[in-house]
Amino acid sequence: MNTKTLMYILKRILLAAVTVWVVITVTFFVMHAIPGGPFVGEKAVTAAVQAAMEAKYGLDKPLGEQYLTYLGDIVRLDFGPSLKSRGREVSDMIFDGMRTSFKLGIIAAFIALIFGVVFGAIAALRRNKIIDRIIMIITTAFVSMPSFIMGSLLLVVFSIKLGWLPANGAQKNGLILPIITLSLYPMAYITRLTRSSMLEVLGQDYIRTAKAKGVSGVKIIFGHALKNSLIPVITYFGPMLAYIVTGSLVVEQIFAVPGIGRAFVNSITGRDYPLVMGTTIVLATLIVIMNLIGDIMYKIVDPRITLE
Amino acid sequence: MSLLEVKDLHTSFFTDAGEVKAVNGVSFYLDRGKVLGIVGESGSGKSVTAYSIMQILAGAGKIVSGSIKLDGQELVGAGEKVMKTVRGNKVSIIFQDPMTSLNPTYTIGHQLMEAILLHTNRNREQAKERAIEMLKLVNVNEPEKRMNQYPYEFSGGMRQRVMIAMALACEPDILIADEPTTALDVTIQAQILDLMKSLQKELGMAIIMITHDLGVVAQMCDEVIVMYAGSICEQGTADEIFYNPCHEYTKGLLRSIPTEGKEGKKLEPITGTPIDLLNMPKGCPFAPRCEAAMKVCLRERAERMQINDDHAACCWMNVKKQMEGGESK
Amino acid sequence: MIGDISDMDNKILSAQVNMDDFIPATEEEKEYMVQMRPSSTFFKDSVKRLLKNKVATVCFFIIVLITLAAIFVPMFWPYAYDQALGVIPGKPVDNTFNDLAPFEYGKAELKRIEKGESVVPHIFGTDAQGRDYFIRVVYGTRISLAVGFFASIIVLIIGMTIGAIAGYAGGKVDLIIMRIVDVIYSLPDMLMVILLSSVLKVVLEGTLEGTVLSKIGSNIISLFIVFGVLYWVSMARLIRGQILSLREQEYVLASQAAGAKGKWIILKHLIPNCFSVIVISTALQIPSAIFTESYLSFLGLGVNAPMPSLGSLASDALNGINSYPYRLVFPALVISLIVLSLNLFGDGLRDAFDPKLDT
Amino acid sequence: ACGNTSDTADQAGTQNASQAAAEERSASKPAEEGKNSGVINVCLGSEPQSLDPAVNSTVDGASVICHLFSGLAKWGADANGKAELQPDCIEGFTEGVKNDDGTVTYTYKLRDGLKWSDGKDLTAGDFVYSWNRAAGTELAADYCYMFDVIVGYDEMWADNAKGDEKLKVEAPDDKTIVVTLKNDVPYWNELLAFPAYMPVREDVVSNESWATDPKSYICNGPYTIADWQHQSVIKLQKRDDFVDAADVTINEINCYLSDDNNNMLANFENGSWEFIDEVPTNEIPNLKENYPTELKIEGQLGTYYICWNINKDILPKTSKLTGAEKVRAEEEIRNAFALLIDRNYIVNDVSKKGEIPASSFVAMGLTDADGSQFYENAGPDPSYVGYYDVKEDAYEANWEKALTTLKKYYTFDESTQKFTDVPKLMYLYNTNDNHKAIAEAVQSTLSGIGISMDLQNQEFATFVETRKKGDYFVARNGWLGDYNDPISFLDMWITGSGNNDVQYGKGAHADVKAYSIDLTDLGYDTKVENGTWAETYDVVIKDIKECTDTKTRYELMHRAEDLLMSTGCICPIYFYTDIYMVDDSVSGVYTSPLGFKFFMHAKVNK
Amino acid sequence: MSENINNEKNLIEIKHLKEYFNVNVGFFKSKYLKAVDDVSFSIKKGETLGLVGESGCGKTTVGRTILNLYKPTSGEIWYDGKLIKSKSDIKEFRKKATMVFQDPYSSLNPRMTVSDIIGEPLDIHKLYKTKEERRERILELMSYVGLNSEHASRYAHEFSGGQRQRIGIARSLAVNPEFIVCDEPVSALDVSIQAQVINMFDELQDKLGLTYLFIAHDLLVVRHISDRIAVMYLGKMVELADADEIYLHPLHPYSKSLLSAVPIPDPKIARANQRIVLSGDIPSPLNAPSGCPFRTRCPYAKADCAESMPEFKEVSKGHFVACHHVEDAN
Ligand SMILES: Nc1ncnc2c1ncn2[C@@H]1O[C@H](COP(=O)(O)OP(=O)(O)OP(=O)(O)O)[C@@H](O)[C@H]1O
Ligand SMILES: Nc1ncnc2c1ncn2[C@@H]1O[C@H](COP(=O)(O)OP(=O)(O)OP(=O)(O)O)[C@@H](O)[C@H]1O
Ligand SMILES: [Mg+2]
Ligand SMILES: [Mg+2]
Repeated sequence: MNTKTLMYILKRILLAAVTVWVVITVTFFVMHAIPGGPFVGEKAVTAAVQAAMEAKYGLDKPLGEQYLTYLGDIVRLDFGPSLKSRGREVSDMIFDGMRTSFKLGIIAAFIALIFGVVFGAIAALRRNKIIDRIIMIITTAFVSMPSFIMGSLLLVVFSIKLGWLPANGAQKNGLILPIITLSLYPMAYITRLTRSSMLEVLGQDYIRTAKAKGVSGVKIIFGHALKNSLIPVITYFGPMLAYIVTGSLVVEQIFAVPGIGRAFVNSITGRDYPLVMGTTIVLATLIVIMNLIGDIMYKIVDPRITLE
Repeated sequence: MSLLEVKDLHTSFFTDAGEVKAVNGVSFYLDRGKVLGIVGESGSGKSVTAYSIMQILAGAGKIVSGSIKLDGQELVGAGEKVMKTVRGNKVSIIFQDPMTSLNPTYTIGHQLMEAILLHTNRNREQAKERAIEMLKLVNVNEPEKRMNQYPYEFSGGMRQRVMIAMALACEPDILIADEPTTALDVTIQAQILDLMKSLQKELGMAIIMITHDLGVVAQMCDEVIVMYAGSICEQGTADEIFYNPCHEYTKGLLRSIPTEGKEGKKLEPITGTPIDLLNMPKGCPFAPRCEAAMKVCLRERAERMQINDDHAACCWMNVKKQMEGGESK
Repeated sequence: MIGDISDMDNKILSAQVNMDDFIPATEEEKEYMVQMRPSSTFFKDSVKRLLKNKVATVCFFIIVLITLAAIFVPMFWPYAYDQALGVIPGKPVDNTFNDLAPFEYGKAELKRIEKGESVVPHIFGTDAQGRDYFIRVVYGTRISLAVGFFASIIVLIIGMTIGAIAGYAGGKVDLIIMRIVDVIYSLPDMLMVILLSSVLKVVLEGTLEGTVLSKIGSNIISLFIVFGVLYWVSMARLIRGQILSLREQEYVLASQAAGAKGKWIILKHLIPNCFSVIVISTALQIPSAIFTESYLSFLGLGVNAPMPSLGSLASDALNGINSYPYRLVFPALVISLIVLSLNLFGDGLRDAFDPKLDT
Repeated sequence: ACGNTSDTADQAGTQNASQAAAEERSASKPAEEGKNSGVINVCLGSEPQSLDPAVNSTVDGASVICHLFSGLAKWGADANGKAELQPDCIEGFTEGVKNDDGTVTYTYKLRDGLKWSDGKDLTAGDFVYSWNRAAGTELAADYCYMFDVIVGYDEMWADNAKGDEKLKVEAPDDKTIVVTLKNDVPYWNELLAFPAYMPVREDVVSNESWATDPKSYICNGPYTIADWQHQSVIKLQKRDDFVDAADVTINEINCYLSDDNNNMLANFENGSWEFIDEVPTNEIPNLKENYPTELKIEGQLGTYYICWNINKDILPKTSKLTGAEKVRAEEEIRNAFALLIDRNYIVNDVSKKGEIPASSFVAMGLTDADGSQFYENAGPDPSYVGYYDVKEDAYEANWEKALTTLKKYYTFDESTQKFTDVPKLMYLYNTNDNHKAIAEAVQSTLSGIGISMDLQNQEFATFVETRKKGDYFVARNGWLGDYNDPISFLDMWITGSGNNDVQYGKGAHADVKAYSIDLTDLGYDTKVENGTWAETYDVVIKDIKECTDTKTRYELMHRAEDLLMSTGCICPIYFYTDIYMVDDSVSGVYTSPLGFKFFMHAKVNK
Repeated sequence: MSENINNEKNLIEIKHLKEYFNVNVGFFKSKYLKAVDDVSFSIKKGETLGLVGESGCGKTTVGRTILNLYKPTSGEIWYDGKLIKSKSDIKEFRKKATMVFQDPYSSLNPRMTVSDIIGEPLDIHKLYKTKEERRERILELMSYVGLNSEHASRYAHEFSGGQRQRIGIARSLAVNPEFIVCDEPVSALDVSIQAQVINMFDELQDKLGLTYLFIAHDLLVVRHISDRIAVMYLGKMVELADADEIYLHPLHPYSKSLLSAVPIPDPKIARANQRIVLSGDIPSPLNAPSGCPFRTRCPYAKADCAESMPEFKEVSKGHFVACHHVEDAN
């Protein structure tokens, strides 16, 4: 990596920091603007308890002051304690959630990538043949099936009816079903993407050049066409990875996986302000970083791209 | 026996709209060490003829009939295995557009070495040496450094030279140059043509030079084929074609070039638009645009007629002339 | 070499040819030879090409069929979507209507059948409340199609406008818009939706009173607003990318040379040429809007019960997936059918409207 | 060392009895002959917000805590395997000693051999510390009000409190606890078994996050936390040095954490878990059929009800009624609406958990002065239970009655059999399948007679706030009691209460003078005619709280409920039940009236 | 230099035109790409000025900058004695000066009908009152360039390259311009079609009295159509003279090699022709050599060539050249 690229990355990180700051600000004020608070429940706590809690967590101060305090804490990487899970540090909770979601997401993303690219390449090669049709129909079905339906069906079939796999993420092999559920949509998407870009690449002049050199069919696909047709896949892969590793509420819920997605949603429904903020910051950071990584991968695959 | 014999080649594209007869009965021979020019307007089937020889037609394209013999070996229907040994090894091709014909995501070195590794017994080290040697041969400066660069870092002229280097790396018997200089400037074009000429002499290979620039043909070729709408309308040595054109299309082509002495005067273009290959008329395909078209031209295609030893054409005018002039030939 | 092509004998066809043939041909005769392809427009051509694409045509008809069914079936179907069949005013609720499997009947209906009356069957069964599930799916389809369609249009219009402006203007404008897009992308949408839903409810309820819009329901309108505020970003990104490359085309410059301004160029040149991308991503946008609706209804937006949407039917069916799997299967099937058809039709449309794609 | 032998013997006797009973059962059932595996996999819900006994406010958290801590009392199993209040750390329950000022003092002796899980001795001082901590402003726990029966609590929370106020609970020595209550509290022993009353050690809890990490989690109950994967699983390990370790039959409890009912059921059905605390509503009919012995339904101290916003007009626009007349009319209308609802249908076919149709607010399970059910004694008419007859066969009569009432105030179109001028109702509920289904059932019933009702759902926190602020017309509601005393259902409706969602005495209602109360027959001089809510209801509640005579106190509570129900703003639907599933291989799981689950004495036959 | 041009009226005058593109080459660092560097010339009414040079030397940029499609970095553009400066000037100017684009394929919007393409400038400048008037004007334009009315409703992809170029020309004629920048209008065409288009330019000039800036790299074509020819190299103008003069007596070494490199379609001449084959590639305009830009490939380059850019001076009447060593080269 040359200095130019390094400088580019620095610049992007700077921009990302600004983006994250804006996200923090907006989220902070929106969070306090929405109805409900951390200490409400079906049973109201007494006003005195509420006041005591608010004083304890500094929620009684003016919002502007709270915001500044929070910014100060964030700069020191102090995410504060959770308001709902008393005694737990937000950073620990995020770390716990991220660990699982990351594992899940990365595996699912790469399964999606590998299978998607392979299936896409096969479909492109056998264009309009029966295998292409089958792949396209299946992938379209996957793309059109939302994950909560997919996940539930998988749960019923493999866990209840067949009993092959556990239904709970905490058990042995418990992550297999969530990973499958998580990877199906991106896999189908990547398959379609790969197929169409592969078809386009196969029509390019340089493929003809390779053929004229005497390179054989398979080698053309994997040696020449693949790398070029991966470019749109990579544009998709960066943000997709960001989304998938930041946790999918649906999948985590259905399979009881202790991921960040669930924690995040619970934090919002429970108005656990520090956790909402912490997770938002981490997720936003991840998204911008993943986008950046996507752009860098872009550069690796396509040397023509100048990062500017 | 000639190095390459193409006999009555028919190639079509089967599209949704119908069969596009891109090549329609093309025959010619090519001997070692000769330069054969193929001219004709855009869409007349020059490239498709070349691609048919190498069998690298786009998806919908197929050789319908005819025979292509290379060194006596029949290529039509020979299968991929045979073709793999032919392509890049015995027959190489340089494409029209150097900008898009190199894979943008691989280094020049990688692409050069690929052909060498494929067709020779060299190991990577040797292949690299050979590639550098080839780059030197085509006057690319600092070849070692260039090996690791990507096509986008090269200028058009340099890319075309890389294409030539690639084509020549395995010392093919035949080099097909499909409009190798159309995308380039005249001064660069001159460099490239010079280079090709000298390499051809050095290596003794045959060249098929496809172009629609008659100037290039005049400069480079021994023999010339003039194509129109998928078939050959005239064939002969360069001198014969230029000084004694015997087909109305060739004549029109030569007339429409702005040359010295025509300044201020109107050019004489060939009027009309090219024929639609999907609806080929029965008669001579050029007839609708031909000033001298006769009744028979509309009805029937003229057979090939030998004008002299070095010259043949398919034009009823020649028949007419012959009939009028009797033995004047 | 040319001379010695031995096997290409040069017959001279003097026998068959007479001198009359060598009279110059007239212009008309020449003209006659040139058969121009019949004049047709780009649009007609495209439609022709589209009709040739069997898959796309079939899909188109499926979509039309589903849409028509969603519109017209409720008009003659004897059951209403919110009619709990067991409820008879003044009588305890008849629970035999609940949880019927497809083609089963409630007790009262069985009696009527015994008496020889004909009863329209519950072809999808009934739900836990004793409501005819078929009509609920039909209604859900209607709502979901409407939501999917309008939400996509809103997303399309906003995303397209902003994306086009960013892409065309470039520079600082682009930078700022894209940063806004980044921010919206990373904001927790759940939080935003909760805020919007509580704000919009208050604002809309007052202003809609008495207008036509109040009929549609403030919830659905705020749903559309949420789409307009939050979900346009990916469309904007996509369009921007397209416009960035399209604006380098020479015809844009040509238009500029003729004195055209930005708006003209965007509307006349750039957007029409993003067509294929727009079609494809809109086809994908519709299902995602359908599901976003069901997710939003969880947060208090979306359609109000008992009005169903396909998304809410599907998510309700999860509670009971073991006992009544078909309650998930029917709406899921309709969704998949719609999405599948839209996708394949979108593919066909793109191909048909791409003049360069000729094979 | 200093223990009351007879008490201990008593306890041993009970144990023997229950053991014998268990043996008897196992003998009769050959399937249970196999050995107890000692490991049970359960799912009580999602991750508890806290396992600090003072802080926890959830039922599932409390269940876990009950396995980790021993309080002065506990919910043990009686001979039939039912929950029963038993002394735990103390040698036995004692009678309180009445003081002159009406306060009551209890003295308890701790048993021998009580140890913390790190081996240190448990002392009476630990209890003193923990109770003060749990009640105090410093911690500000949700359940701090559980200590308001103890003298000193009010001072702690007074506006001018200095922060060093203490409860009147003392430890004269390491084994003795002396506590003084404001008055005689019937449910005192129950409180002693409540998690908030369980001991924690000062040095342990000085680390704020002590209750989140197994390493710092020091407890005194039968189990310790062996492993805690947050959001995933909590593994409890039996403590061998626990004083009653011999009674503990399960060595390992794996508490899986899931918040998805389908997921729980899936794990139950495929045999991974032996106990789940929740099931998807729509599966219940089939589960009842397929798992008749495994699906269990228990009573719970709670009422599901619909509440009206008392400040919303429900009379037609044309109505000219004002003042008390208007209030009367509205009360009549609301009560008529309550009669329209088919509660048996809702219970049997909508929520399906075996709930009991309710016609009064104070929940089933709360006892009256004489030990009978409070709800059975409620209402004006002894021929039926509660304020209206909710038996299945009374429905049609109810309907007619309601219709007659409604026709008094609204226009009824005889041809369509529909009301034409009932204002549009807006029914607010929070997103949840069951709430939605009930709302839909109510809606379709009403629409049959032309009353249109819009359903509006909101996400939970928004919903709670909206309801609390009174931004609604009709809303679903529910209340779970924390101990067996009707007051916990009644004091929430006083004007100043945070749970007063109906808005009694708030807003416009503050000045409405329409309520009457006459307590002179009970020896009070309270007699108000057409007073405000504050002048009537608030006064009754105050009287109840100060009342030391049990019988009068309960009578007062019935009066309060009468007043409450007369407004018609509270429309009870059903009394909650607790539904859960236990695998057939497991025996000996029981549940407390508050829904806490106990596994320590169970046997798993796998 | 305007005083050097004949006293006939100059329609357009370019003075010291510079067009620098800002190109990013790193973080915070951007470089100027001098696409056009100090170019001055003028065109008389009714005259055709040919502009030749290698690819990337800035021909297109000159053409576009004249039409204000790029904002000039510096320099002045005078049209009909008026300096073009303000926005309203530009708007008026665009009705008088139009452009024909290099690539007949990409310069026509694939999703517009021919009549819409041709009618676009009319629409933009609102040059008609009724729909009918617009239609008639479009048909008139189409007949100018030899397209018939039935083509009007077709789309560009249905036409051959020559026909497309005609559409482009018709579009440029729509506003009744006086001056047209023809940016390599025939480079993408076949010789036989090329001749048709060139003839058309000739005819239109005769008929409408148009003035052309004719950009090309094919010297044969340029010579055929131009009255005067300017030669550019790397953003600078190196030679300017009458067409015949430059063809017969090129002075600048670059012009010479350019002329000699043109392949002559006559085998005998071609074989006999002594071409001046230049070595090396065209330097990148981002790193243009110091001094005379051509020195890196120039056979006559001397030390002083690296030091200063030679002055663009008139060596004989109407013949300008920028070379330190004109004498050596000849
Ligand atoms: N893939 C294809 N599908 C359908 N038709 C094709 C295809 N490739 C070429 N053709 C048709 O075949 C004919 C001959 O094309 P070819 O490329 O050989 O022309 P050419 O003489 O090389 O022209 P140019 O000078 O423009 O390169 C053309 O009319 C073209 O339309
Ligand atoms: N918009 C632009 N931004 C940056 N550089 C540009 C831009 N347009 C042109 N250039 C650069 O300016 C130089 C001159 O380009 P120009 O298009 O004027 O050349 P040209 O002589 O017309 O070439 P051709 O014969 O290939 O059309 C080139 O190096 C080109 O890369
Ligand atoms: Mg070609
Ligand atoms: Mg140019």
